[in-house]
Amino acid sequence: MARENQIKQGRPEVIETILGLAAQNLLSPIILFFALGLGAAFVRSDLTIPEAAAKSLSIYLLFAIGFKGGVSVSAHGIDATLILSLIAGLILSFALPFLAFALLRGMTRLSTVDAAAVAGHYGSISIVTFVAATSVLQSQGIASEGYLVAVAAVMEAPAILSALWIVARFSTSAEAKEREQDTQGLWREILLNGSIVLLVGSFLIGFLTGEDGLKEIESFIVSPFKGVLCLFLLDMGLVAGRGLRASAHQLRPGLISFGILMPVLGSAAGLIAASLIGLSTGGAVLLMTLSASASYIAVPAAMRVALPEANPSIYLTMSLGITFPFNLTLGIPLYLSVAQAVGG
Amino acid sequence: MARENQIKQGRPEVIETILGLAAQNLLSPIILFFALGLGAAFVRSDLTIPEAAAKSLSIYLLFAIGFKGGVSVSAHGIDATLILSLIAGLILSFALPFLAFALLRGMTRLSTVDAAAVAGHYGSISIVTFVAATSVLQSQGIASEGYLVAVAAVMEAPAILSALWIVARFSTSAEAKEREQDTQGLWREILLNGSIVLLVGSFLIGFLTGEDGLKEIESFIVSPFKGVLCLFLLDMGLVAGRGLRASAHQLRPGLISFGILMPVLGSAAGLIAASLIGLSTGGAVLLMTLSASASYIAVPAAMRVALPEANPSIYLTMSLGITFPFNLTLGIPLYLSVAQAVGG
Amino acid sequence: MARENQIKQGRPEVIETILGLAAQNLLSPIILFFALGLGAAFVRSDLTIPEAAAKSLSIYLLFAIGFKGGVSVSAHGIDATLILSLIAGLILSFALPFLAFALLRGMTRLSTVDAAAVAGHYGSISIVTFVAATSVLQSQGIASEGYLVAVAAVMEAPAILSALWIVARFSTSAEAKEREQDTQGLWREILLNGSIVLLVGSFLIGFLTGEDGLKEIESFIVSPFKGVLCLFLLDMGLVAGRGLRASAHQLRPGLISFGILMPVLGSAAGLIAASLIGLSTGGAVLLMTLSASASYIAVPAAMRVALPEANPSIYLTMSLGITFPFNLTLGIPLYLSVAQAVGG
Amino acid sequence: MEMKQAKRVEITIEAPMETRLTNALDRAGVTGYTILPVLGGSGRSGRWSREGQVSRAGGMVSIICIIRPERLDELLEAAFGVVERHIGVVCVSDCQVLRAERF
Amino acid sequence: MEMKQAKRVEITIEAPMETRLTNALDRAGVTGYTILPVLGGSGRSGRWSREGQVSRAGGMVSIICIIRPERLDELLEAAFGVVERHIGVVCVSDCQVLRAERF
Amino acid sequence: MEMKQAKRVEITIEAPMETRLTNALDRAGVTGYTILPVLGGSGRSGRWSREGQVSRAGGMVSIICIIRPERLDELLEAAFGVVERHIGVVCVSDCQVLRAERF
Ligand SMILES: Nc1ncnc2c1ncn2[C@@H]1O[C@H](COP(=O)(O)O)[C@@H](O)[C@H]1O
Ligand SMILES: Nc1ncnc2c1ncn2[C@@H]1O[C@H](COP(=O)(O)O)[C@@H](O)[C@H]1O
Ligand SMILES: Nc1ncnc2c1ncn2[C@@H]1O[C@H](COP(=O)(O)O)[C@@H](O)[C@H]1O
Ligand code: NA
Ligand code: NA
Ligand code: NA
Repeated sequence: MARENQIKQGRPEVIETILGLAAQNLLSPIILFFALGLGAAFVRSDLTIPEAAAKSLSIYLLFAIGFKGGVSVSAHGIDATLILSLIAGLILSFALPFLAFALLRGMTRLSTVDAAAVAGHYGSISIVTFVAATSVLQSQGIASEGYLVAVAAVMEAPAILSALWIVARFSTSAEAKEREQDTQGLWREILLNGSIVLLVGSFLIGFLTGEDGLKEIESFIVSPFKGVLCLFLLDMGLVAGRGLRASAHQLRPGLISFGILMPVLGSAAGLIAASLIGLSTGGAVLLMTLSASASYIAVPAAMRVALPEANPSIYLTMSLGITFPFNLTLGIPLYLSVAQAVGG
Repeated sequence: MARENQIKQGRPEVIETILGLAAQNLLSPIILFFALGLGAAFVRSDLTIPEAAAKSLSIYLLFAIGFKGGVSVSAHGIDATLILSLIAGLILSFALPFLAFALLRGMTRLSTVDAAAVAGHYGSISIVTFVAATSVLQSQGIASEGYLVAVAAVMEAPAILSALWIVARFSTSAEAKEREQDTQGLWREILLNGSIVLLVGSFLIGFLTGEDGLKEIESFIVSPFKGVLCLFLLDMGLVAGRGLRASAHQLRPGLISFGILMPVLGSAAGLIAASLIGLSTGGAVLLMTLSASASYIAVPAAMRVALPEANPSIYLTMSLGITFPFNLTLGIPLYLSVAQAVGG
Repeated sequence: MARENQIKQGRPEVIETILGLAAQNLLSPIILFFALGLGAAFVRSDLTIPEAAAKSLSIYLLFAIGFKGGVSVSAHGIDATLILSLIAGLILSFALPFLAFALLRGMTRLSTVDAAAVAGHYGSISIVTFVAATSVLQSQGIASEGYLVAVAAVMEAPAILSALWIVARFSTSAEAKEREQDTQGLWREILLNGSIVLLVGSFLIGFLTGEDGLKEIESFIVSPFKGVLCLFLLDMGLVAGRGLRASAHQLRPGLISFGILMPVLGSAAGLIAASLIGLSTGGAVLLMTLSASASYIAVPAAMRVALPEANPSIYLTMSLGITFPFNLTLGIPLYLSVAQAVGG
Repeated sequence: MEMKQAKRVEITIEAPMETRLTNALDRAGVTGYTILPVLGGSGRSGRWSREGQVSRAGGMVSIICIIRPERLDELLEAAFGVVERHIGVVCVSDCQVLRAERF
Repeated sequence: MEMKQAKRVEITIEAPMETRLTNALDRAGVTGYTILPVLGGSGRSGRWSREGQVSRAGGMVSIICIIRPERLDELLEAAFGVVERHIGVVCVSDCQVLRAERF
Repeated sequence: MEMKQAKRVEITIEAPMETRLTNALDRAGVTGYTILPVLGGSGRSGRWSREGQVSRAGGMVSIICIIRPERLDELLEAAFGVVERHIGVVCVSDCQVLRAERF
């Protein structure tokens, strides 16, 4: 007992906070439903959320998160940091793939194309991770800038460009030419992909209609939100679990380490950006989470079109099977503690 | 400033009210999500609401609107105008296609069959337009008769009969005979189509269970209603936008003018009927809206079976691409102002 | 009037209560929507709930009912009767198919395989019937043990084993061998089937997160529950009605009588078990309802794999077309009255 | 495996005509068919896609019918009566079936 | 375009049997197939339709398998072991494929 | 019934490539095709199933194209340009069509 106390006192306070937060976080229904999905997939249960339902859940999340972000901006007004945050998001999304690519070349034996494809995912973002972070902030009573939803939208696509640029740098000119032809039309597809349009559109509508608009649809997008999120995370758990089961043999230690190291480094980059801009602690946590998270919707689709020779099971497993659960369980509490330690 | 005031005073008050209402209406989340859908379709975003989700949204709307209508009738009791309203609905639905057909022959160069098919759509109704009108009334605090939901149901089908009758009048007897064979079974299909059965069934259940029943399911059908409507209108916007983009070349000026003139004339017919029956101002607005709106669910399906030679892209574009947005944005505020001017 | 009073006084009080409850029950929106579905199917309306929507509704129900069950156990604590109830559920599910098989051999001319397949359905349970009983208890203000949700999960599968055992007893050894091969893997499929995993998983999560967890997702799983149930029962009505229409010719009087007698006998077995365990009146009603109800999800799927020569239209029609509506309308009020008469 | 020669008929037709076609097939004694959903397509009446249909009028289905060769004409006769005035495609190919007694 | 002769096997079977069938195919070394959803159908056991099924037992799927002609018998053997006691249809036709090295 | 010889081309391809393929077909003058949904499958890149995809990148579709025999090469040329670097299957079979003037 005495010894335990000693050890406890020996631990830096930050780690304690992280563990406390993580423990609390791990017992939230959201995480538990993700775990249920993972578990059901591992034991090969036939539990599935119908595809149309999963798509509808994600439409609901984008609709609700976008709208609420817009309302919050309309309530607090546009300030200078908004523009700066958007620019920071752009730069982070462009830059992080290069960091990821360098790490991957050092830590793993992936081919250039596979490494570039994976790198592209880590520059982009996962909106559900963002939502989970928002929900942790909320439960801790920490405020954040509403426009970070718009930053999330801005960060979806640029990383794809970086990934393609990396590949182009390393391919023969013939291959690159062929690829260029294929990527005709890809840009409009990426920039106008459904999730971005819905998120930005809902954000603008929320901004235009403000608190009055929110009042009209509050009982659709605010009160049931957490429950819907539970179902969505159940589905994510199922998908991640099935992906992990199918691709477990490809998960060399180097890849796994990357999947945990990269979000931590990404969050550090996000923290620096947040400090430079002057975001609130909550805002810093969200920008860190965005930087730390990896895409599993927009980027994979773009990669199938532009880099079909990259192996989808590698990038999907990394993003959904390693980094997503890491962020959800340990990452977000970590980012929060660090931001509080730095910011407070 | 002085001049502006002068001009302002010169304008009839009704127009001012319409414009005020329209401006207010245009900034409601419902309209803005419709616009988002239109916009996303125009820029060729791949945003889509899964088919099953869109069908579910429409089942929810019919369920909720029917039930609430029934409860409201059970609360206020059945009065003589209920029967009269149902009869008026029947007559309007039968008669409006003849007006529409005459206009189309005058204003456009559509073939008999195409003109008859379009005409059939304008006798029938659009339940979402009806819902949007209800929601405008609500936000203005104007009461209306709950049984107009039943009138909506009654108006769905008769227009189809008129359209077929018009075609029969103008076709050779051989063709007409063949058609008759095809329309065997069509009647039961139309009268028992899912939307009518669900709307009328929910209405009756709402009527039977009354306020007690409503209390049990209120937090499912009342509070989230507007939010669901937003998603539904997003989908309608997407569909209308895609239809318009695909069929823009068929939209001659004559057709466009018809798509705006016809609802206005229809609403006038609805207003006359409402005055004769003695509906409240709110009820008059709803009957006007029903008369002004055009079908895009029941009638197109019937036309594909009974008049396959009619071009579906014409009638769907007219109904969904021209008249629906017109009613949603300008039409309903117009009908409300006129009804208030006449009724008040 | 005097005579009516006399007759009324002549009736045993229990019957009066049943009829009163049944009348009240018959006017609940839940039952009326089931009736609407039945009616729509009988008149051959094309009203359908999209498959993905129906699956989503059932996922929602399992999620909500499991979670609420878990929360209620965490609130009231685990007591000795919990274990006893689970054991009782196991025994009932194993035993009831033998009773059902004996009755079927006596009352109908079904083949061994068909009779065994039907018998298997009656040992298992219908979660919607359970939910309907919960909802009747609620509206009567009668409490019940939350862990009966777990008993429901436990009762899903054992009956399948009994059905297969019955068939094995009566088949030649060659056939049985072949069957065994087929049933390899069947067990893991049954025990890990989606409904069981979701129900048990949600129960555990509800138990772990308790009232705090419930508060977070209350407005998703508690307030809209009844409304969602209405839509689900509309779908059940449609499916049951279409099944009945297609298989009406197979419904000999013997089968119909069995479909009503068996649940009553099952509920008696449930009542005895409940008394032995010492469940509350509400708990007794729920255990009676579970025993009385017949499966239409887990068992049919297992039967198609393990007993493909059994006619699915017989067991589905019995379970969904006869026993489900009987329980929903008359059964539950009957079980409630009996439990009150015995328990009070 | 013993296989028998048969014909595979694939009819793509608008969804509101589905029941009419299957009823016509039933009347012609053709009681075996499988209905596949269609996501979208293109033809003389333009492109269309299921996602992006408010109206059920817009969708199509594809009906596959495997039949003994000698019964093909009857089937086509029956199908043509329904398809005739409507958009859609009828395509026949040769195939072989297991368990020929079922057809 | 260089094309090679192949066989196209189409197996329509109840959904709960899907995994059993694909596992049997895998065991027989057949690792290429595509699974299509089925909306409804009709056969000796009557009409059915996917919308209007509470139970997943009711649905069917159609499994398309393109295979080199010399491997057909193996495939049919494996499939027949699963399909034998169940309802469903097996239909084989000739076809030609691009990129023959994939099969 | 008067029938005419035709070719039935079935291309199974990843969903994100669908528009590219149909655009290529359109450019090659092939304006008639039908798109079927695919539930799952298996191939050299492993098994997959539609339920259990977060990303729309994962799904596939099957495009059926009925065409006059003399136009087959053009179609294959166009399709191959798109399919070449991607996973997927192209399978051609003979068929006969009613209302041949439509193709
Ligand atoms: N050549 C074709 N090959 C495959 N499907 C076709 C073809 N032509 C038409 N279709 C299908 O039939 C529908 C109607 O065609 P159409 O009558 O030409 O407008 C199209 O939307 C396609 O789904
Ligand atoms: N001749 C056929 N052509 C196409 N599909 C068939 C045929 N016969 C049966 N089927 C399909 O197989 C299922 C079961 O058939 P059965 O075993 O005859 O009841 C049917 O529901 C159809 O989907
Ligand atoms: N031999 C085959 N028969 C039918 N479909 C196939 C075959 N091979 C591949 N496919 C389909 O094409 C997809 C990609 O195949 P692959 O490129 O081999 O990974 C698979 O998931 C299947 O849906
Ligand atoms: Na990132
Ligand atoms: Na109208
Ligand atoms: Na039971």
